Amino acid sequence: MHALVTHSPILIIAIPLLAAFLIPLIGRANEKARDVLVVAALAFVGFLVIILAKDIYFNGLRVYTLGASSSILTIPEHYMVPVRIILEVDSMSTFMAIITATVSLAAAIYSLAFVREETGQNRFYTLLLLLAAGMFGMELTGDLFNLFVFLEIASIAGAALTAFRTRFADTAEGGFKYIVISSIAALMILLAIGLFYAQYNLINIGALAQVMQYTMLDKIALALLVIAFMMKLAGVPLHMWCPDAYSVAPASITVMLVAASYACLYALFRTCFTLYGVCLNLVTVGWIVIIFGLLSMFIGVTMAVFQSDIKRLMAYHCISQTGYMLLGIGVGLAVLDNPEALNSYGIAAMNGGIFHIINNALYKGLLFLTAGALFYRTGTRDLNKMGGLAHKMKWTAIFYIIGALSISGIPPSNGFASKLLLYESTYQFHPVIAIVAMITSILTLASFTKAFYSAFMGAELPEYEEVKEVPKSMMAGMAILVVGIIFFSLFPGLVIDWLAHPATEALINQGAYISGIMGGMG
Amino acid sequence: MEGIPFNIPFLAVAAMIGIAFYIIVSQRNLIKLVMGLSILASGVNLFLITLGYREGGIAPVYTHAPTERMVLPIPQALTLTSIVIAVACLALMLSMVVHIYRHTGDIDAEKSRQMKG
Amino acid sequence: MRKIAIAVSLTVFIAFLIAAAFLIHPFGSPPSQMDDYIIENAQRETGANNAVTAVVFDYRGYDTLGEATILFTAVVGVVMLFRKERRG
Amino acid sequence: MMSKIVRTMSNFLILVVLVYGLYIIMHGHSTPGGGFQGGAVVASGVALLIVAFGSHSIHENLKEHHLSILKSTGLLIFIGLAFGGMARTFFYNFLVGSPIFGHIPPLGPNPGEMLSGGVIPLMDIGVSLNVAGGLSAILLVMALAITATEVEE
Repeated sequence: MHALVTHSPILIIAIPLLAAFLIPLIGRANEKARDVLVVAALAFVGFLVIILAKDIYFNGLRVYTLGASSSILTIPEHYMVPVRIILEVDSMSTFMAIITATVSLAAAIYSLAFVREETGQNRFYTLLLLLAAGMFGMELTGDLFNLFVFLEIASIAGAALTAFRTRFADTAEGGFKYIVISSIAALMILLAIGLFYAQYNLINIGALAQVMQYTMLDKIALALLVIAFMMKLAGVPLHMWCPDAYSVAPASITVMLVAASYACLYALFRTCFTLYGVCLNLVTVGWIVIIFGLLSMFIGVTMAVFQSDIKRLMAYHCISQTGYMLLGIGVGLAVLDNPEALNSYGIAAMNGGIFHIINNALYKGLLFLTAGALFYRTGTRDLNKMGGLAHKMKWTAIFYIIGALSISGIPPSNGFASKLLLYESTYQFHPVIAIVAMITSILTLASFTKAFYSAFMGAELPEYEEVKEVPKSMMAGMAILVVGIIFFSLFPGLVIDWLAHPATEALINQGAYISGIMGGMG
Repeated sequence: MEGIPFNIPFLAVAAMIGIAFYIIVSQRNLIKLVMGLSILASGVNLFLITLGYREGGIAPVYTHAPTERMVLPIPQALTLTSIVIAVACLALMLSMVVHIYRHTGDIDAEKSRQMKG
Repeated sequence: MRKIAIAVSLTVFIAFLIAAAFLIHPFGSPPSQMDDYIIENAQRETGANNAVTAVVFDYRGYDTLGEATILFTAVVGVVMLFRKERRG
Repeated sequence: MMSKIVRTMSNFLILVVLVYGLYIIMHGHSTPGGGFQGGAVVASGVALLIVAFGSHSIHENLKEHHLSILKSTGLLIFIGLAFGGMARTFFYNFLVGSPIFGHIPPLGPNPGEMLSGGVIPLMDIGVSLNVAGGLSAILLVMALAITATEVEE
């Protein structure tokens, strides 16, 4: 057990990779065995994530030096800088890994029925596992170049999966946009890594944070990193690819792409808080993040109101919900060097923002999966062509209602818990922010109510006479996320204490991250 | 580089990346867009490899090495990785362009809806 | 309007790139604390004469696994895109 | 398909290309080169064949799933070697000092030895299988795509 915990950071990444390499061999022989392998690998990874998270909650952060004679030997003996690649896992990383594990397990189970009629399933599952491995790799690594490599794995797998159903005209377009944006973002990150390497001859995040001078070159690198991650997570001026890619991807993949964009959000937080930390001009950078957040929130939701394609509508909501997270974190960043403000509302804002990530991954994932269920039975994404489906697809309708209530922040739901935290804390920082956030929330409710009426209510259409409930495995995929939402709605305090708050502490505590790598010298 | 007032190799990198970004934002032809991305990747690779150069150094291989002064090995490894990544991206992008062409009969970004890189 | 915005941001971006080219260390004399360790110890620790290969497969072997995986991903993706799809 | 001269010459040249590729793969740890470079050279041999004989006649003998097995096997060798060091850490070079490839050459400039480098030469082989199979698959599939032929599952 102890050895399992010690090696769990790398096993979480290596097991999906190993399974992905095995699938082309196993899938040719036996399709059942392949399905079992996919689900078993992801379930085992989920188990590892939980024991790792538990260990880190009680014992503090963990390092894993790859290829060294001992996993805690971050720096070679008699030397002063790390040479090997180091995985560094703290509560923020495990928080993100929990999201990825849940979402990919739900997506894999949902896919079992969802893509059963398609060809190329072996490759579909290979890429799904690689996408999951890419996200885990991004979240657990402590090395900038390694972050870039795993970002590319996630991007390429995501783009290929977006274009999975090649018979439709617009899938290749969506995938092309996704890969172009991802490549530009990745190359900008690589350029920033080069700038760091030129000055400090280091690529390790903790070691770089220790010697960070915040020179002109560092500022250019910061701008490159922030723009690149904003591109990947579809912050507003750079969001045009997002609805196109999300709407054409198979529903289970859209859910994974949402999780992948949160992995980039995590990378952005890591950059701002851990890599630069207090040497930034905090107020300026904080306000830039807040303004990005406000723009994303407002423009995302206003665009969503006019959509008639159900997945495009949800994609725009995705942009708008990302705004809330940026908001919470931006407020925290702006007051990072002001202990009084940080304690009175900064930490609360960050808790809200981080709690919102996991809430959003759950309910946004659920909503995309219900949209996929509608598409699976009706063959269309156009809301105007649907109607009266509530009787035929009872469970899907119930799941949709749960997701919609949660995303709009109606009181007992988990969405309400995180939004309330955000409203209260951002109001103390600047009232306008809280007001915009509330307006966005109301518009979200309006838009989802409209979508509900056009899809599920109204007269039953003759062409959907034959429609029935979706297969069991799709129901099971959605049920995993529903259970998560209900649990989070019932015990929001517990989730904040056990997940969100430790993650916030981990982000704020730059010194702990540095000394995890550099030992006593941090 | 005594005698040269500024870093010509790094300026070449800046020029390559600038040209690449110009191509990416100005061209409508998808193949040209992909070419722009390829130039961008080459520019970044050139940047990484120039970072590791040490005046008068040889390749860091000890087999039959004449001197002890070697250039830095890590940027070469990083460049190798990023070249392979660029190739992989290129292959996938081109196959998507082929699909777009099959469906729309055109590789112009303006004509196939609102394509923008 | 949009063209002007693009032109301005492109100009600013290139200006920063050129500024970076002047600010960076002189070509040919990089800082080298991490690389010196590898040049000195690669032979002893890995037994490989080629320090670059030692970095690729030993010190940063995990990156190489990622890189091989990326190639694998792209190939699987390309082959998947050109597969035979059942119509209808 | 190209003329008879080209086909005859490429039948001969493919051997040279393959031998050169194998040389680069097997000497990656002591001279410049390695799995990626050697794999790319081998894949260029496949490109030569595709150009000379046409993609269809190559596809009759070299199916996509052969290449798929090749690249999966290569990656499994690679990740298996990485798992092999798991007694200490993932990617620990567990063969240094052992009888297999474990010889450590004299420090400083030396003529180079074949059986040195620990897991590095073996990893080179794994990666080269992946790269050769992968790049050949891309070339073959894209060459077939030009003639609008789709790949069987």
